[in-house]
Amino acid sequence: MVPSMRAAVIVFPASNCDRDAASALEGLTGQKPQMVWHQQSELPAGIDLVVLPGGFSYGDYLRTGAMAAHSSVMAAVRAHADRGGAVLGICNGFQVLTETRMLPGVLMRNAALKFVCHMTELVVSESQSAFTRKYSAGQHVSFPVAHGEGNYYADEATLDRLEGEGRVAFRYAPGHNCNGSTRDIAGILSEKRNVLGLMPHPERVCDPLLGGTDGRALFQSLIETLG
Amino acid sequence: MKARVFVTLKSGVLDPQGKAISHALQGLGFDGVGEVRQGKVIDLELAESDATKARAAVRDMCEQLLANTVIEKYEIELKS
Amino acid sequence: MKARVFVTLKSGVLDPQGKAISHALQGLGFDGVGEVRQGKVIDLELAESDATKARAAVRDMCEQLLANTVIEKYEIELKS
Amino acid sequence: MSGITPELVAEHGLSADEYGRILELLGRAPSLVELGVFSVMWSEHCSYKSTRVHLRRLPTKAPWVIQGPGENAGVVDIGDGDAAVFKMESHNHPSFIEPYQGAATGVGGIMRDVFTMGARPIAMLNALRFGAPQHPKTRHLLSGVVAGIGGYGNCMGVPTVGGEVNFHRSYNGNILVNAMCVGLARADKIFLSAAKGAGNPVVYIGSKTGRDGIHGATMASAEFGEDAQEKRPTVQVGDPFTEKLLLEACLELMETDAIIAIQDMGAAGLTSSSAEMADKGGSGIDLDLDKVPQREAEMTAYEMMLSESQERMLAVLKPGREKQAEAIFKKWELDFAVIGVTTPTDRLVVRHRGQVVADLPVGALSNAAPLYERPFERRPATSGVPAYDRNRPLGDCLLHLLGSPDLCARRWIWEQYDHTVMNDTVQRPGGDAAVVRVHASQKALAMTTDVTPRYCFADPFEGGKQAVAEACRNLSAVGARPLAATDNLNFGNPQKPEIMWQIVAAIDGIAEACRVLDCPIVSGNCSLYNETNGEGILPTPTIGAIGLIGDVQRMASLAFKREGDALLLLGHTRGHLGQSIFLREIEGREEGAVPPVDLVAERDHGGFVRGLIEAGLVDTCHDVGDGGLLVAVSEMALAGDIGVVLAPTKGGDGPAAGSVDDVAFWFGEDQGRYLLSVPADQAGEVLAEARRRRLPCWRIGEVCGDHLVLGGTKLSLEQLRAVHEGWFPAYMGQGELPPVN
Ligand SMILES: Nc1ncnc2c1ncn2[C@@H]1O[C@H](COP(=O)(O)OP(=O)(O)O)[C@@H](O)[C@H]1O
Ligand SMILES: [Mg+2]
Repeated sequence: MVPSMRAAVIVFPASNCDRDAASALEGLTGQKPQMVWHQQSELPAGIDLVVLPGGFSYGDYLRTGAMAAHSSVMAAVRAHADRGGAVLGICNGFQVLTETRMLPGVLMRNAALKFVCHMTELVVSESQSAFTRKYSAGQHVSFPVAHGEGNYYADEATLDRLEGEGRVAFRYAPGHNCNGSTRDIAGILSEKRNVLGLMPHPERVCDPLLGGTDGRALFQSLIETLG
Repeated sequence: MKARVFVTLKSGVLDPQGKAISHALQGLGFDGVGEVRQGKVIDLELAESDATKARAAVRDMCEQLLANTVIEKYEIELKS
Repeated sequence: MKARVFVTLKSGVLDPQGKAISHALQGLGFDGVGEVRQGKVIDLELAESDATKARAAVRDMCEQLLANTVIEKYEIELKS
Repeated sequence: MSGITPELVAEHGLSADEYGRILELLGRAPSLVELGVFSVMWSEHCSYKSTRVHLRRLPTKAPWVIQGPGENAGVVDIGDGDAAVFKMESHNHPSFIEPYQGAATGVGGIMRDVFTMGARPIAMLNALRFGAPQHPKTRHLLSGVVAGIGGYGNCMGVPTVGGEVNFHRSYNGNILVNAMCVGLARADKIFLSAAKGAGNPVVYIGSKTGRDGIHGATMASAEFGEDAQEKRPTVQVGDPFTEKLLLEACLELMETDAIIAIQDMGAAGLTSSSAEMADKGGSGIDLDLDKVPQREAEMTAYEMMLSESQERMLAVLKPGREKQAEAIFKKWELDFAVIGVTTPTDRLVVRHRGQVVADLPVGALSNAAPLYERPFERRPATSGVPAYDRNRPLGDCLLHLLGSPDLCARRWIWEQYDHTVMNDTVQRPGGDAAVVRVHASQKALAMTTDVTPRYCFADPFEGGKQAVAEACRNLSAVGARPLAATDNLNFGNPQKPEIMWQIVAAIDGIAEACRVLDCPIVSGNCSLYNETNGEGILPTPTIGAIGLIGDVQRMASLAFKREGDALLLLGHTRGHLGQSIFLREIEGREEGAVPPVDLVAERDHGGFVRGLIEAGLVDTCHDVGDGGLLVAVSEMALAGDIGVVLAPTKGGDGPAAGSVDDVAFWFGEDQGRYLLSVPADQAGEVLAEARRRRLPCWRIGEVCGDHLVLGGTKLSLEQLRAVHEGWFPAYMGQGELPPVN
């Protein structure tokens, strides 16, 4: 069966994991995703999944993701999400999603004030989503992190709500919270569960040569749901 | 006209940078330093010469871009 | 006693953040925004209640830690 | 009306003789702008006036070398129409003054050198030297430099995959920050800097020009005095966001055929880029400074010509292609301006506000630049076998060494660098050489930087040889064939005959090793005058080398992989403790002869190891370097999280030549050695093959358990890991440092 999920990867001026996301998707779907420049005001027709890749969209100046949130393509991404389309924000993509308020909370400077790049252990806290259905709840997976501002913060009411609605998709495993995130949150879902933002990089663990394949199930979940 | 904008963390939001500074100051032997908070100051040059209009414009800038009001608050100072 | 310290780039030193903010504001349709410079504001709580001594202490803090005087300058404001 | 006083000449770092030469060449006194242009073009940094005669002795050619020294970076053929483009450059003085920005702009500068050749940067390395750990400035400098390298490289999205770090008191007042960039290009799409032809538009690309780092190039060539902090030279601030745009925009423009020549604006920005492009192209250039995008008001011609604002490039386009190029730079929101034209003359003419402010023969700036054969005074190499206590307990010594500043794990550093972005890093920092796959292929490039400054100080010739040998060894250890190297020659004041001797001898050593190991030098950089108050650094000729792995499935790493493997040692152990880390850290002395480097053995051992890896017989290999055998074995055990029982045969047929005692055997730094871990049932085959080739190779232990066991000494991996991983975090964590930015 040829999976038919159609994906687009948004390219901001200083995105730098756009190629990584595209090649991970291509490796799993056999199709090159469409690369969409941030100045476009519309997405290509028939897109099922939009990926906001990692990087430093605008140099991370002022606040990470703040300037990218205002780019013209983000209006189209929001409309896509409002229609129920899937959106995956990885690292800087997650930061852009919180800045557009498509996801609640913010990503602050890492508590230790240092950039962190290493493998980290995550717990899949929620397997009921288009992004995580091929994992089982409670499963431990290894993804790398590579960020300076991944310290998730939201007020208590928001956190309670996220947890109550089963919207915390990934947590740092005990002892692996590398950035000070409240309640060990590594990735969250939107209210309609069609938008996922996460700090760790699933696209960097889809090839055994690069240190693991735990990220594949995330993309395979999407292929299965959207294909 | 010039505007100076202060963007600081709302009280209750943890400020790791401020904490690190306070810690380092104590390490340097500065006693009696209590809480330290770090924020941003943004200086803008504006073509607008009317203070009311300028303030309104800068407020919009803060709401739309300069501050993330989930965790930050802002103050505006105008100087002509 | 409270002190507020402004740490800003010396004039002439490139401010990539300020440049990007100015650009972004223009992109958002704010006309008439000229140069933008971004700096830090650091709020300190001090046990010291004598203004002269407090100012001297904060100046030392700036020189030793708060400002990178190779590229930054600082101003001190005291509030009791 | 020449206001050029002797003081002004001296302030520009020009000697009276050199100024006399300028008067002769011009037949008149220079204007101030012209004096500024000469001062940077004739600086040590741009003219290599003290080293040029010696650099000629370096081998630079091989059939696979596409571009040797003389361009922005070296280029080698790696097959299938692909080329690797690489260079290393120092940013030592700026990093000492402002560690974050100095290191960041160093990274930015070397990346531009690589992408200006048409290559996409795929990896960064950095070779760092700091003062003694207990020196009051060291921690601050270290944390700033690391943050700066990460801040720039991470934003660029280029993985920082390797490097080295040493501490020594000689760097207290002169740290070294050498950054290396490796890029990938198509072999038939390499861009050069020769501004050929007349009437072609000269275009300016990138950031606006400000008053940044004016006279930085001259500063980089002058010895530091006490007042270096006082002068507060304008520090350049890096803007990695703009550099990322510049990278993408340049690569996009390079997809067209609009470019005749292109060159980054590095030290001495507009001056050196325009003069060098004109010189290489055999043309003249007319510049109109009024067209230069400016960040500040009222900039003078002098300031614009000498500004070192970052993230800028100069290009010569085919006539009529300006619009096409401009559209690309507009898309990336970068400044673009036609600021001049090439001319059929040999002159660099600079106009500002309607006046000609400089009109100089290009040759006077390049060919006619001074060239010195500075006197040198041969200093005998240190010699002798140092005394040491033969009865020291091995386990205690090992724990001490593994937790010493020069041997402990560098994780604290490289975890602040994004080393996996671009999804091709198949060997991360922490091994012998980093390995980065050539995207979407089965090939990979291995890369490393190496030099042992304490050897170079004791014996610059052997030290130079050793740096190249070690670099090649690191490449061979992962299974890569060494292709070529770049060198970054960091020394003190060349006007001192003893320093000049270090330079001359080190270059000779490097040249000899490169010749025997078939690893030509294709690019490089010199950083001289690394002295403070008359005290020079240890001579530090850093070698950055790259190698090719044909099939990325056939490579080796240092981590033990299987219980039950046999541990083999290749190479003779004579127990050489002179200038060793053992001697310095345990005995507290720096003396004796350096370990000699047998280049023929290096070549043969390297070839043997690579052959085994290529044949799929070996997947676990580590070279034996600083600290000696026991340290190397521990590193393999820690990386693989599997223990080892060591039991080399003693005496006669054993691996220890002559009557080597235990301390010397396990901590000696004899060169040319590798450790191999192979499945027990294949060990015989490997040993037999070594015998056939008459190479010295022995079984010295078995991989198993979770301890390192050596006779009565038994250390748990946990214990070893605690000291090995502990030093850096503890050192950097004592008394918290303020946030770096
Ligand atoms: N030590 C050296 N060994 C070999 N080549 C060198 C050395 N130093 C400089 N070069 C070469 O000389 C040229 C000029 O170097 P440099 O001025 O550092 O380049 P850039 O202008 O890019 O900074 C380069 O091609 C460089 O590779
Ligand atoms: Mg160059």
